[in-house]
Amino acid sequence: MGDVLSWAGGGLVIVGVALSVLGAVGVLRFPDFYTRIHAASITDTGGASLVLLGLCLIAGLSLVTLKLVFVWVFVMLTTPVAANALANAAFSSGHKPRIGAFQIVRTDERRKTPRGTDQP
Amino acid sequence: MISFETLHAAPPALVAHAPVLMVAAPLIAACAAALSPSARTSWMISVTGSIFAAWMALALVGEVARRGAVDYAIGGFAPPLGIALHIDGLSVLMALLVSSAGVMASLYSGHSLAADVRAEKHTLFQSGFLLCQTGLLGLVSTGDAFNAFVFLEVSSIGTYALVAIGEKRDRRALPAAFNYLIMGTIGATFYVIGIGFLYAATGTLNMADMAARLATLSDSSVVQAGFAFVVVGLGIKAAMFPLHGWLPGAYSYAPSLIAIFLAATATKTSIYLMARFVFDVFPNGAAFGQGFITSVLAPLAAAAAIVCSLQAVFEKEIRRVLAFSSVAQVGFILLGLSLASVAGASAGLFYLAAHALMKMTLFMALGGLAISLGVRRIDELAGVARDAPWSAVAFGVGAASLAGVPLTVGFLAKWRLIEAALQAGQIWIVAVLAVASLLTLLYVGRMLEAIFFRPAPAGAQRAREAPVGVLVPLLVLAGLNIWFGLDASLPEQLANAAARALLGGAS
Amino acid sequence: MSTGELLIFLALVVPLFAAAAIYAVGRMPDVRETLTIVACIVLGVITISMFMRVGAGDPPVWTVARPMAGLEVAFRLEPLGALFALMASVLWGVNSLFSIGYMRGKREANQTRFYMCFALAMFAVMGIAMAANLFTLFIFYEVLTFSTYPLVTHAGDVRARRAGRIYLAMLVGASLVLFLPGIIGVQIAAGTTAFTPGGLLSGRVDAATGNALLLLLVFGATKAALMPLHGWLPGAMVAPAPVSAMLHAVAVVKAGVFVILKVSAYIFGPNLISALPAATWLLWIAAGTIVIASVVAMTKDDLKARLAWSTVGQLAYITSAAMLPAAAGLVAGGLHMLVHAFAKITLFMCAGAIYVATGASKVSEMGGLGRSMPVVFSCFLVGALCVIGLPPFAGMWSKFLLISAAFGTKEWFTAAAMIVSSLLGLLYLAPVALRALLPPVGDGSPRAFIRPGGAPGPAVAAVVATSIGCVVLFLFADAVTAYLAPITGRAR
Amino acid sequence: MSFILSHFNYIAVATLMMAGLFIVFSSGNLIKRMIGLAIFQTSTGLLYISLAKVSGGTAAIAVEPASAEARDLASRLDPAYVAQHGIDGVVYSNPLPHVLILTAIVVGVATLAVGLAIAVRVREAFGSVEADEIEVLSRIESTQPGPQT
Amino acid sequence: MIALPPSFDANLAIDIVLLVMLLVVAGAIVRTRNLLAAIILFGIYSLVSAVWLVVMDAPDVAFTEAVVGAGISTIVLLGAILLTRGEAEKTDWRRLAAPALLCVAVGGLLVYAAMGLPALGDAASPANAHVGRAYLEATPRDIGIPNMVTAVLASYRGFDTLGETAVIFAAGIGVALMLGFGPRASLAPPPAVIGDHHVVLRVSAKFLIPLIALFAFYVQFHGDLGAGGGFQAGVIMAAAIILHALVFGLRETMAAVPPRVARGAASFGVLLYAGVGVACMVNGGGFLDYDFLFPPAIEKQIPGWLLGDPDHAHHWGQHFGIMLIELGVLLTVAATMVTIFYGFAGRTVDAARQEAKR
Repeated sequence: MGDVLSWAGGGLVIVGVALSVLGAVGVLRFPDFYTRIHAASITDTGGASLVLLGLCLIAGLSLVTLKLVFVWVFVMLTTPVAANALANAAFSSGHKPRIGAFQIVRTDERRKTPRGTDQP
Repeated sequence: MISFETLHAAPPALVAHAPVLMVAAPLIAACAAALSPSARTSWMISVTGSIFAAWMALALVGEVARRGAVDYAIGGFAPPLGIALHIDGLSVLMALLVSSAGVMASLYSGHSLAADVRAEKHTLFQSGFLLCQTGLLGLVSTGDAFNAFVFLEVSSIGTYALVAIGEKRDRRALPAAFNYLIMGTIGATFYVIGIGFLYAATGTLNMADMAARLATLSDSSVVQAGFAFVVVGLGIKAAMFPLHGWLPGAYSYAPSLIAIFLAATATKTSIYLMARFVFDVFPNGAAFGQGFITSVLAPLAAAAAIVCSLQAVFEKEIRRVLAFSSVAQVGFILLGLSLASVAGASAGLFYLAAHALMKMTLFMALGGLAISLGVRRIDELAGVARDAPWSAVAFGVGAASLAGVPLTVGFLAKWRLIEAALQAGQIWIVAVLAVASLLTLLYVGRMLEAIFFRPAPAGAQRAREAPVGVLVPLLVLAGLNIWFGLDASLPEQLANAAARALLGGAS
Repeated sequence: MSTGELLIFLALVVPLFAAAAIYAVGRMPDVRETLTIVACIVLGVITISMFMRVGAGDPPVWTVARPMAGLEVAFRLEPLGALFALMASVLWGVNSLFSIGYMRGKREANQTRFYMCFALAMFAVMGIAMAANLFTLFIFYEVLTFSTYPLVTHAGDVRARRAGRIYLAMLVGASLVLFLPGIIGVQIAAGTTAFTPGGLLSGRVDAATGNALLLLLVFGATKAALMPLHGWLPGAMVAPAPVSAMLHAVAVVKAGVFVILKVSAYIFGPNLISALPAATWLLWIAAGTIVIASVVAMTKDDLKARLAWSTVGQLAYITSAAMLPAAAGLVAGGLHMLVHAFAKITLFMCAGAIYVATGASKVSEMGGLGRSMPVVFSCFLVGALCVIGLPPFAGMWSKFLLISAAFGTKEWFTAAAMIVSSLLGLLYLAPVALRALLPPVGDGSPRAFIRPGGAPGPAVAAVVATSIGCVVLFLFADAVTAYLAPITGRAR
Repeated sequence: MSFILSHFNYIAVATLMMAGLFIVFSSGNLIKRMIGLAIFQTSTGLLYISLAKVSGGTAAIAVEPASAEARDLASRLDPAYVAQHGIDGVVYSNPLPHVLILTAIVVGVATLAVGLAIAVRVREAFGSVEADEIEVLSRIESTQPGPQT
Repeated sequence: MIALPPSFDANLAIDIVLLVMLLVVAGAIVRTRNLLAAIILFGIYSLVSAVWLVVMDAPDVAFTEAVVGAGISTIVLLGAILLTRGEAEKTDWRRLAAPALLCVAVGGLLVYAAMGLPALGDAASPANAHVGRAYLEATPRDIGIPNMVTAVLASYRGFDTLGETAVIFAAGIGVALMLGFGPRASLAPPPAVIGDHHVVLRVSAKFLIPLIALFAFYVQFHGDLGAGGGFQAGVIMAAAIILHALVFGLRETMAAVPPRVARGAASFGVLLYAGVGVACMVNGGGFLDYDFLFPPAIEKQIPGWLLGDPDHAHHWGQHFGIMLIELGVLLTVAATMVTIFYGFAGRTVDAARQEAKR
């Protein structure tokens, strides 16, 4: 029984790590800022959650598991907010996405001095 | 001759804890000063703390004279597990020096600080000054190598900012302080690396234990590297000759209170620690130790004495002259120590104390003048003797002492150095001392000529006599220069005891 | 406090007090100068009584302070010192008289500082005269240097400042680099530096150490202007005439040779001196100095410069006297120190008087001046002959003793040098007076006075007094030698 | 080879120290120099920690003797080794250097803060944080008389 | 060289990999001239070394390195470049020769020493055999708390830690003296543009800040059982306050925690620490000898169940002593970090000119 759990846990950890690697690649390869933080936050949420879940399974039901859950909650609270804040800051400083056709017309556009988008 | 055995300065209950109280008092005072509501109170707290520390140091003088050495195990854990304070003749000399310098400086600061520091910063300034004092006192009293590093940093970190405060008068204080911080930190880190290697070799941090274990070791590469790093690190802190680049700036542009205190104590305590390692921690037989003393320390010290005196001769700004002379005088002290004989060490330590005294007098006199006068270049001092006779006389006494004029303590100090060198048969050291003294005479003469024999140029700003709160400690210091020149038995006894403690009575 | 100690104390305190008082009343010239004179008289009385007291029983040693173990600030009465003190104080009195006349005549600035430093210099001289050990002597030696520095730079212009710097650099420099190590060497060798009759070091040092110490101490006493360390003395002639007269004929230079005499008599002692080769070397150097200085003196047209160079030569006499391997040399040296002081101060004061009166400072300008100021020039003649060593002037005795001592110890070289330089003296000193008093026919009319009434009265009086002294000493020379006898270490 | 492996830490730490020191000495920018200083100090810590490592040891947090965890830890090592170097059945790493380095890190951050504060003031006073420019400005300053007070 | 236990190889592998990463990062910092990049890289450097420290069985140090190196240091550095605005100038290679030689000399000495050092992990090396082992043996007997690092830190070498606290305090004073006075920057909160884009931040911050504070206390009081202690807790507490300032603006934070109060708290922390030492002294022990923290009369009154081990009565002094001084450390560290942050965050670039006007 415990054996199965630990195997499953190991699997989840591996998947999580794979996701993180993908995220890292994305950060390097994606064309512009917004897509990159998307990739980065995948690393945080997806990767981290799977790894943590796997570890929970390995550890079984104990104090460690509880701590891991806390960690997970904390990650879930912080990383999306951080990503949001980054994107928000970038956008409100007039930073345009380079892919996709959508535009948001802002009332306070004029007050912003648009900066050049950063080239990868 | 008074004998210190009969000196019972404090009640036994206090004496029992004097080693640690000496360190804790300024620390607690520092916190109190930071909490205190007004500049005045913070000044009073600072004076009180310094005086208490000095009192404890005095009590220890008697105790050490009676018992040889005092060990105090912090937290009741015997070394090497716990940290122990080890107070012997040498530490007590340094402690007395530092704490009394602290008393003088803090007394002086009462009427002079306003000229250097904004009123709203006084409480924090005094607090930082007390922390600096704490660090130096801890440094000289601890018997634990790493603990020494901690206190070295306590004093340094406080000092960096305090030096930088000088920018109110001269903005060059800022880069000077930054430079000081970089060099000081590198020095401290080198020291830590050295201690790390010594720890790897001996597995202990307590100096006595370390010495005992090193005596049984052969000179492994680890021990040698440890020695090198410790000495270089402390050499930077002590402004040993090629590593003295940071000192002139730091001394010249610091607020006068800090300049006074640093000039009297900062480099000296590092010299103290270096001497501890070279003579105490490392077995006297250690080949590289002896080799270092004879073929590195002595030549460098001689070079310092000559080269930096020359730099002082050609320097225009008066505080920089004094700063360079400090580096040169460090050379004198190290020359004395490099004789590696009790007489030599005693002479060197006597010179150390004397130099602290004279430099304090000089910097304090300048500080007193700087209240009314933007003292920067020497020729700006022309005619000061007329406008501020007392300060001028005090400065003259300090300068005479620096030049080694008879009947001042400086003369006796030089006398003892030359005597020790002759006894050791080191004629070349005598020659170096003589030449360096000559150069000293040159730059001292330039300053005195400006102050006493040149009329103030028309239209120049005129000096005013320093306020009485400055004059009192100033004249006390000048008087001490003379008194110890007439009867040097006190510092002589202390220096001899210290030298014996350092070299274990072996000559 | 015994009488001896009291006397020493007073001899030290009176000049100090005088200095302080002079500074205090600086505003009022008359009071100031009266004070100086009074101080001179009091000091004279004190020194005379000390002079008398030396004979009486064991000389008291008075220890004032003990800065470190083995180092003492101590004083002691002994013949040589008492003689030096007496001479200095008497001549100080005369010279003060002169300087009052001179300074007023020239309307010099900073007169208060002038008189104060003079008093301080006297304080230093008293200390040197009565020092009981080398350490004390060194202290006052330095005090003398520093207290006379303002006098040398009195003019305050660039030239005077440069001369002052050389003065300080050479005197203090040599005393730090040579004298101090020498003293410390003595301290290490003997454990003390006390002056002991018969020689402190005799039997305590080997030849090599002895040589080294002797050279260090003799050359360290740069005030004796032994070549090659003589450069400061001619340079210091930028000072006003009274300064040259007092300091560079009496106080400073005599302090130098006094130190050498003391070192020779009490530190090494005649026996050790005669044993050390270094003494012989010094004899040769001194002889060289004597001749060279005389030759240079002849080439100088400036009167004060000429006198200065002759001083260099005469000092070398005393140095060689101290180095002669005969006890008699010491006595002769002491006598010559006294005599030369009187003679040379006369000459300098005459030069000053002439300068005040006529503004003439060059020998070539003085032809025929004797007509207008006969007294001064005849005094100059007296002084000159006294220096040269002709009867009936005291110079004769000292030179006679010196030369005979040199012959007696078969130091032909020294003897010859002394004789030659005396003859040269005839050529460079006597003519100055003679050409002034009886100018060759056809020499143009002499310079007029730049100061109405010629030389000031006090100045002339001072000159006359010292020249009389030259004659009087001729009569009492043997008394002096008898008085100095004990310094040779033998009971009289 | 095994020597290289067993001393790799020290070599690496030495290199890191050199890197930090190099930044301090080579860079003219005050901020960059502070960064270099911080790296230098941190790597000193690494040296100490490397000294404190004990093979097969665990962090110096006492494990209840004969607890499951203790047994688990012991099971990975050969008993002789545990008997020789363990404290009732558990091998710990050396806590002392850890303590020292905790202190050193604190000192490091203190230095960093003060140094940066001074650097900021330098920028305010001289308008630059480049050592060369400050040097030039200071030399000009040294020729001027003291400020009227 | 002793036979390596099997579990060591994996450790060694991770150890080497991490060290190589550190080397790479350090190299990058040497090369870059963009200060912002250098700072971020420095943060990474600290994080990697923190991981490495965990591998080296030094969780406490790792914890500290993470909160300090990656946390506070980075914040301070960012504040500094905001106020100095700079990119490092290029220094030509000739100017690099001397420093390079110097570093090579130092490095040579280091390597020379390293050759003589015992192998990594040698349990018999003097460093691990002498005093280090003595602590492991003595701690259960003398102190009676599981985390031996805390025991050594707070009790055996409590004097060091007192000094360390003083250092922090001194740094706070230094920064306050440099930057804490004179005209302040605009304390207004970030401009709330139309359709407040910061709403997410605000809400989550309101949620997070108490959590962080709670965590700080956990670290504080868990310090003698596991990794953690006053220092880490202090930094975390400061982080909570700094977060508040970042999100809600400096003015609100300074209203909540005025600079004077922060400085006072810092000095009070040191005072508390030293006070404990003096109290032990008054009760007849040595300085910082916690066994004498309570006079026996009071010690009897303490109920046995309080610390769960009635049999070790004499350890209560140690327990309470460590608790108190860790509290002092917490106060000083937190308050000082906040003071430092105030100093940098509250400074305007042209402060000097304005100050000159005063």
